[in-house]
Amino acid sequence: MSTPASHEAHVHAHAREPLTVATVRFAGDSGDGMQLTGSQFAHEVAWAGNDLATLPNYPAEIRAPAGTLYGVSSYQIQFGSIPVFTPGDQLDALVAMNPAALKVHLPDLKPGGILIVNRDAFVPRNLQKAGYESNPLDDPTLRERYRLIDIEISTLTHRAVEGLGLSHKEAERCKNFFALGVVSWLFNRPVEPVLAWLGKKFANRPELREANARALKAGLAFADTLELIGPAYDVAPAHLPPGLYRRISGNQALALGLLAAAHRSGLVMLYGSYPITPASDVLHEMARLRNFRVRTFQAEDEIAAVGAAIGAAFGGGIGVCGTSGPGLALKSEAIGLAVMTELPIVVVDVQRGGPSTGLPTRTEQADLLQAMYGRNGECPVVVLAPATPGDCFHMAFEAVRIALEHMTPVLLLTDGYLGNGSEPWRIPELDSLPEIRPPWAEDPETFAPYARDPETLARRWAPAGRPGFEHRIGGLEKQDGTGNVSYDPDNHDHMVRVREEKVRRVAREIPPLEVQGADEGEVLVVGWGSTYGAIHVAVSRAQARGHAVSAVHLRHLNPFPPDLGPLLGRFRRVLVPEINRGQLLRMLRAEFLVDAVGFNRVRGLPLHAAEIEQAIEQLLEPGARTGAGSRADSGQGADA
Amino acid sequence: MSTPASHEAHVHAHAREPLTVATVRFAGDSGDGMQLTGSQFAHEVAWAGNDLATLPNYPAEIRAPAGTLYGVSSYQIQFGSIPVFTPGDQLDALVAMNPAALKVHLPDLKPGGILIVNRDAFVPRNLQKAGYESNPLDDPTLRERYRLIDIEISTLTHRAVEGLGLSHKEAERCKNFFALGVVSWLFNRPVEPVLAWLGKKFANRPELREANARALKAGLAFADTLELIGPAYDVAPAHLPPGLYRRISGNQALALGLLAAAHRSGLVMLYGSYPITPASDVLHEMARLRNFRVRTFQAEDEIAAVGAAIGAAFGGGIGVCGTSGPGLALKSEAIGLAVMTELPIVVVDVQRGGPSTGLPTRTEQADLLQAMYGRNGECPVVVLAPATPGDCFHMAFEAVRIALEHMTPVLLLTDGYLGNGSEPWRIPELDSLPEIRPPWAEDPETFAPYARDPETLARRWAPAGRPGFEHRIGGLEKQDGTGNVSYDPDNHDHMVRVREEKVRRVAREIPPLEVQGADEGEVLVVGWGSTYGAIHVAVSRAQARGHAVSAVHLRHLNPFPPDLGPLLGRFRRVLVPEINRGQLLRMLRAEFLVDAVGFNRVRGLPLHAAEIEQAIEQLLEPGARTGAGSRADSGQGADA
Amino acid sequence: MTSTTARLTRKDFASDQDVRWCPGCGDYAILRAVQNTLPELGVPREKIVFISGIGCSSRFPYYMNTYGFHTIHGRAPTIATGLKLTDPELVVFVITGDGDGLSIGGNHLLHVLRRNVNLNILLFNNRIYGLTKGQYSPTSEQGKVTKSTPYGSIDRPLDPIRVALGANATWIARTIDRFVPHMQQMLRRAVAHPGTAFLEIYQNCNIFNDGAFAELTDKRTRSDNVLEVEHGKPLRFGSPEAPKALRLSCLDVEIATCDPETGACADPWIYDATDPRHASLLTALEHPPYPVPIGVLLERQAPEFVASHLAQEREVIERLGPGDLAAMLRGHDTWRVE
Amino acid sequence: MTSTTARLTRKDFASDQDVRWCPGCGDYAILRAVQNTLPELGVPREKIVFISGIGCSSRFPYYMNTYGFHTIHGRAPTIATGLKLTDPELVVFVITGDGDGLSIGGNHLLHVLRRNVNLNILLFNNRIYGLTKGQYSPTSEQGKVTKSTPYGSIDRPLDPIRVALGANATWIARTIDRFVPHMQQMLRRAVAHPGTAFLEIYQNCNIFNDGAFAELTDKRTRSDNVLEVEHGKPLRFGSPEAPKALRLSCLDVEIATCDPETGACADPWIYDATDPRHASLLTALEHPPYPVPIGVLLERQAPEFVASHLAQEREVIERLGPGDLAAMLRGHDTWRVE
Ligand SMILES: Cc1ncc(C[n+]2csc(CCOP(=O)(O)OP(=O)(O)O)c2C)c(N)n1
Ligand SMILES: Cc1ncc(C[n+]2csc(CCOP(=O)(O)OP(=O)(O)O)c2C)c(N)n1
Ligand code: SF4
Ligand code: SF4
Ligand SMILES: [Mg+2]
Ligand SMILES: [Mg+2]
Repeated sequence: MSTPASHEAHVHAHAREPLTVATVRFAGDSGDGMQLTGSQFAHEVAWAGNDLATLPNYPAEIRAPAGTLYGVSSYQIQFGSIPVFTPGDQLDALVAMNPAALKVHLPDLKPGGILIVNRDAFVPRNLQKAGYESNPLDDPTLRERYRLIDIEISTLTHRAVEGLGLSHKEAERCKNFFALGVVSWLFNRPVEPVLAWLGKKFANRPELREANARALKAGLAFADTLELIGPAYDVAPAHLPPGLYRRISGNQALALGLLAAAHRSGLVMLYGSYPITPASDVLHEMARLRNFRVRTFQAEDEIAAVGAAIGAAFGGGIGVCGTSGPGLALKSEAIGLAVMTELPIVVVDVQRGGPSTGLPTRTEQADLLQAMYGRNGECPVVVLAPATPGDCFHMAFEAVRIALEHMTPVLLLTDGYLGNGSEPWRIPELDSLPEIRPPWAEDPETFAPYARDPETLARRWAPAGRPGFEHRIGGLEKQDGTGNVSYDPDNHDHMVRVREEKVRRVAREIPPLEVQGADEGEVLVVGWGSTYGAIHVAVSRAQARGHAVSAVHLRHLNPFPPDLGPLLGRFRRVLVPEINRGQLLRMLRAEFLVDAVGFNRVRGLPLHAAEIEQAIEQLLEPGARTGAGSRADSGQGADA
Repeated sequence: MSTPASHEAHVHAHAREPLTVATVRFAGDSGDGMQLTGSQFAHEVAWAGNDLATLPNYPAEIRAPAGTLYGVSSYQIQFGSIPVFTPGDQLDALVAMNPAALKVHLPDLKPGGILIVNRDAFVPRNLQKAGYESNPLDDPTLRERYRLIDIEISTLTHRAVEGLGLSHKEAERCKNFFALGVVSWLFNRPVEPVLAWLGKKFANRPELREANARALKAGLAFADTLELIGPAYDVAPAHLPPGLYRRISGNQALALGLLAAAHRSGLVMLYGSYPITPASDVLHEMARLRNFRVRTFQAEDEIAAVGAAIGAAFGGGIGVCGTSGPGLALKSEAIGLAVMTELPIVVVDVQRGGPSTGLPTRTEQADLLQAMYGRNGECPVVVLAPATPGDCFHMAFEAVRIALEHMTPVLLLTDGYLGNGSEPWRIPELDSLPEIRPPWAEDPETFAPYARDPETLARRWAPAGRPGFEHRIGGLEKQDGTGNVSYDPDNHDHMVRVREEKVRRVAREIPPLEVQGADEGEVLVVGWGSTYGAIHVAVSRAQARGHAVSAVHLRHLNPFPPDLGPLLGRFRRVLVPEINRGQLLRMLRAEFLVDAVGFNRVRGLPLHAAEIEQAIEQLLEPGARTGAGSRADSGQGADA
Repeated sequence: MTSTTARLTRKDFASDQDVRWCPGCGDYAILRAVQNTLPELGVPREKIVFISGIGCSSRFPYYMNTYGFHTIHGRAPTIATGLKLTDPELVVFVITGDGDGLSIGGNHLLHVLRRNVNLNILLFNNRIYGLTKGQYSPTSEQGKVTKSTPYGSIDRPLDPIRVALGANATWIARTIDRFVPHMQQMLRRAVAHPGTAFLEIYQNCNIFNDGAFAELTDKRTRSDNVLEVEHGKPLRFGSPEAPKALRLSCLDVEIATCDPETGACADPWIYDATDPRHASLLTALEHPPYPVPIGVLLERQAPEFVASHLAQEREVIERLGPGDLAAMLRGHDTWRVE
Repeated sequence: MTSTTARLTRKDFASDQDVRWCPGCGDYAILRAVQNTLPELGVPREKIVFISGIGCSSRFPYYMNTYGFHTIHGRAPTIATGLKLTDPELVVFVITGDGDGLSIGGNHLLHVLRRNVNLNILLFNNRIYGLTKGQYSPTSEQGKVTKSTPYGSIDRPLDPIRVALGANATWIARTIDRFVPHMQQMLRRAVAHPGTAFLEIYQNCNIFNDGAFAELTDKRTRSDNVLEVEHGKPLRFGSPEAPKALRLSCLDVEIATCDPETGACADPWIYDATDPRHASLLTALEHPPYPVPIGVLLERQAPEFVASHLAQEREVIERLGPGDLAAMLRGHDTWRVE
């Protein structure tokens, strides 16, 4: 459905105020279909040519009991005619399908923001479950503070679908499309893609297609015809670089990046995984790729999954395994085996809230040091991290490339926000993908399992099955060159250094850092992973205020880009915002002895641009704290 | 056998030169009994009142084929009339029971050192296996460079045991006692404890007792009567602090420390373990303690072992599990559970050479960062490390105390050298052991699972089984206080900080650092773990040369002692010698932004005092390298 | 606050936490059955512990007002073993799922069964990964289309009961979420067994694998599909109108029809739950055409692990005397420095 | 350098590494048997892979001049599975021990067996941990005194064969290190089996558990203690002077004496290796008084995992056409920005 962004917008009589960006959140019960509604709205705004970023947020329960606070599920989207880097901090509009959703999410709505509620759900039982003593809709302050659009959504939905022979439950399930209709009207987003989707989705259930379409249109009509609404908005298409676009989530992009690398290298790819939130979707995506000869293996546990990946690499395939933090912990020992045997595997960690089971459906960046050091012995691996959902494609490709060309395990750190979040993605040309050239063993006469490429130090790869290269490898220390088991003390010291240097040499291929702003100044903000958007926005704003602030975002965490050290030296202060307690911070301080400070919030949520902006401001103040360094903001923590 | 150190020394007519310290190594085939011989000699020197340190070194094979280079097993001991801190760098005397042992160990013998060989073993087959083209004993340079004592040990042993009805094999097995006799005579060490040991050991095989005793005495007599030997030595007793002493290995001391803590706290101790070199001996020691009600559980794997320890802690016992690096990797996820549930367990890691299976029988210090960071999420634990074999007792006790009083997992890092090495140990008075006071939950009315002690932030402990305190815990994030599952973002941030702060507050109980030397100066050498002795000697020597060098040895690695930062600031340079690639170094640099440099050799062996001394000298030179910091000595590494 | 056992009721065992399973989930019935059964045991609340792994099923402990521990995926048996070794008096339940217990946790299950630790293991088998939203599990039937197997799974499934037999288990039973009284009876007998009691519970996941056991629970089909096993009794099933029984002819098992009038069957298989050969033959039968057996399939005596440990402890103390710490610290060879 | 299969001999399969087991270890005989058998298979050397875990036994790959991988403790089946999925043509052996395969690696063994991946698993059972110097293992007999059980072990042992039966294995056999021709026969048949072949090999550890199988291998006692099973043949054992046979009377097995003159036995048990009930009954018998069965105890056909995977791959390609990467990248909904 390749449609020009200059599509015919839904035409309304209503006067519309232009907006450059808007942030909308849909919130309701887990059973209310908020994830679907949000993603359909994202679909609309993408189709309308806006840039966008999304943030799904759902409880760990599969179907939490209706009406409870912990059962609230939400989906947030920021979209605009300008580049959009985050799903937004504060909300311009909130849809609250029940009292619990109102209770949980109202604090995030801007003063004067639009608040759409389903009045039908504000019945005593639900109010009580949400902990309301009285009906908040009857509280006049609500109307004073916000632009309340108070609709009997259930009633109107039932009315709209009457006569289609739906059960009460089925009819009730359409109410999210009514809400979507209202929001689509408010922001003048086209509903055509939703109607098309309904057509495909319910090809075999025409009554459901029709019902949902009717609910959607009823919502549109309700908003359009009734005059209670006040101003409506329009958001012009964004000026994205030209090309063909789609909307993509990080987990999807990751799967496609792996697939592209398999295609480019012409090797069999084996994806071994044990399901775990929020990484399971990568497995689901990969499992669909049977006709690409991608092989998936749902293993009995994470150890078996990485084992299978290692086996694949021994057999000349691309061994990949994906998991989240607890699974990475379990894989530690086996990753060490891949380091010792210098086999190319890629381990994906879609990070979630920890420690332990933690907050399984939330996002976090607290596995970086685990990725770096969570193995016995000196056990270096390459560590990469994409910055946005779409970047997951490129970094997944890069991870496979580095693993194969350098004969090393690569750890790829994404997180729940990147994995589930989505953005418009310019579809890459296949030809633009770099080649992948593993260091194949070529001559059986001179072959030795640990003979190395002098440039990369990668050992030569001779997969099982190739005549003339029969050899044995294993987890015991190896004699360099021959690969025989060696207990020689000096050889061990040498090999420890070789493994380190081999990883370090990957730095030779890291492209120059792209600095947002001048490459010297007062404050450099250094980030990695999913904080990219928030940092970008915060720095842009600070720059707009005239501050000498720049940002750099690391996609290579080990080794560091070679130009990072010099860059750090050209700024008076360095700020490292992370969704952890200062892990990249610790690495930078140890490596470059730079008195960087952290901005750390570990709330299971993306950082807000505003709070980073504030941290930058603080650092710019004369006499800003120094020295306390890695523990800059930790003192007040333990208020127990 | 409580014997005064002023025992009656074996009296010989021979003139003896006094020595303050000597280093001797016994080396031979795995089957030659070198570990036994060495430890019997250690027994002698301990009995003679010397201070001592030992270094066993054996191949990973159980019984490597006779005569091979990789099958050589050795046992080194340094002993003296002055305090002894290491097993010694270069050897004063080497016993080489076969050509392979000579080949492997000769490079470590001092010029002019004593070299005792069993000529009978220098037959063509053995020479060939050791890679000798001709018999090295016939090479005159050997006699020129060393004081060669070339004995037909096998022949003389067979002669000595004639008539006892031993098989050829049995008779041959006695030859190590002949060698022990020669060495005992040379250094004038008393053989009485060996004779006593033989009496006990072979209580039921009097012919073997007699044979070994005869071989020992034959060695003594041979050395005493034949004039070929040159000077003999004597080593006066050391001036150790008064008290009752025994010789102890680190693994034994560790087991006793755990036992003492169980005794002191009055709680059940459960030691769960899966065998792994070099930690298995701790399990073996603990398994003997059934009559102390210590319970051991040989688990199906390391995860089950730590699981059992966690279960014990939930039931109000002391949960301990012991392993080595690969096992610690496997326990990562479960340790995270103990962090989240704030249960007191102790995890012992007797570190060995890594990564992966690595060098299983060798020593290393490369699990420090794994101990610190090898878990998903922000997952702080207390990390301790003993400095000497005897110190394993105290730090094991301390580990249990901290775990119980602070309700936190404690990781105790020893290593293969500490575990297998031994030293004289002053037996502590039971009354001198501190009390252990867990934060028991006391009042069911006010009890909440995550209610905390305001001082330590430890939560109250209410083990399963106690009436009135029924509660549920688990790996999901907890609401502070109630302990209920909580997905609240701010609570999560708060709890992450509380867990961090709880561990940090352990620092309040760390005694002031003991600095070896002045507490300011040119160079501070910072060490941890088994490098204590080598650093101590190196620093003493540098001090003796008049350099302003001091040393401090960390037994608490997380949190750091509170006075460490200020101390670091009072020295111009900081040197961190480690048997890894700079792990403590990285922690110090990140925490204190100090431009420390590392001295790193990862050879599977203890560091030598001499090389540390040299590193100190280099740092004292004007214009010594700076800045390169954590990578100070790594550049030349990758010579591939 | 000390709980006395006499007056406890179902409610005393319900915690103050909202139950967070999907409406309609089979887990609710199991929770109810457990809460109903516990008061009958006469065990004080504080002596009861629920230990679970991870999965929908593993949230169980939160809802019990006893001691409870929601641990990590697959490891509950190890934690339960450590707990029992520390405090043998506790009555410990292990709650696990088909993924938790048989996929990631299969090895711990194997070893706890062979050791025969006195635990009550309840494996909620819904033949799917519920909590991770619907991937196939080791008990899912071949060909199953799930999120991770869009073209159908190719793995051959495990039968938990046969795994337990292979592990040399001492007590093995099966029940179904809908059969509450049967479940309660199984629970009582599990607790009574002095060793590891392994109870598989077929549990409907109405979200991701709805109807997996519908044939067994549906009123119309149930009697033909479910066989309730009792030790020493004939293996009968079928409706009152068409009663049936299994007949064992040496190694072969046939389905025999019985007399609908009198209910009499010629020579039915009299089940011997103490004989592993019976369990082995019965559970090897394929359904359909054979019915699915529920009830106690195996029950035999063997030394219990913790009891053996304690007996050894007592023995060693008797033989060597209670440990003397000072002597232990001294060891065998000491010397005094003045 | 390309190896041709025709001329290969035992020596071609010996690597240049010194063998590092203790002199007298049973592992030597197994190595020899494998090296003797491989040339007969007609498989080129480069297509053969040995994958092991950790243990004395697991050093095996170093001595084979094929591809080899000495992995980590207990995980060899996972690596072998990944390898086979990547290159299904390889003939893959998994070498494991009673600790490696049944203690830390028990779960992977369970799952590889149920999946029926075409691997040849050789489990060297010496009933002890050799490499870590003598602790008891999951197959050690109860009461065993070892370094970690100075007062005797209290664990009930596992029988590897029964574990494999519980895991729904398709090919199960046992042999003994000393019985080299028998072992070679088992190896050949293992390789021939198109699925997971599980071969337990009793192996003497002369250092830490010497004589564990002495009764079975000692010339004087062997015939009374070992029963060589063959499909379709009567289960006979005993010396020529006192021949015996097993007799199956429904579920019960008796030891029947046969006629020493004619060798004739009345109504011996004719073993059916394709019938799991036979394997189950036979392996449940306790030794002594019953003999220890060796040979192929179970052999049945079932879909092989990798073959099923490839078949599904072909099917999907047929149905959907080969994957089109550009189309896949585009997905369903795109828009163009000019
Ligand atoms: C180490 C680890 N790996 C994976 C997961 C993700 N996970 C949670 S529950 C589960 C499986 C649940 O299936 P089952 O045990 O059958 O329980 P159910 O939800 O069906 O009751 C998985 C894979 C996890 N929590 N931890
Ligand atoms: C993760 C891990 N845990 C423990 C060990 C130590 N370990 C090596 S081999 C072994 C057991 C060996 O027993 P088995 O498998 O029976 O082999 P055998 O030596 O008897 O042939 C153990 C516990 C290890 N190498 N890795
Ligand atoms: S997903 Fe299935 S098993 Fe889990 S709570 Fe819902 S219905 Fe129950
Ligand atoms: S320890 Fe035992 S199993 Fe290991 S090599 Fe020696 S004899 Fe063989
Ligand atoms: Mg399940
Ligand atoms: Mg073994």
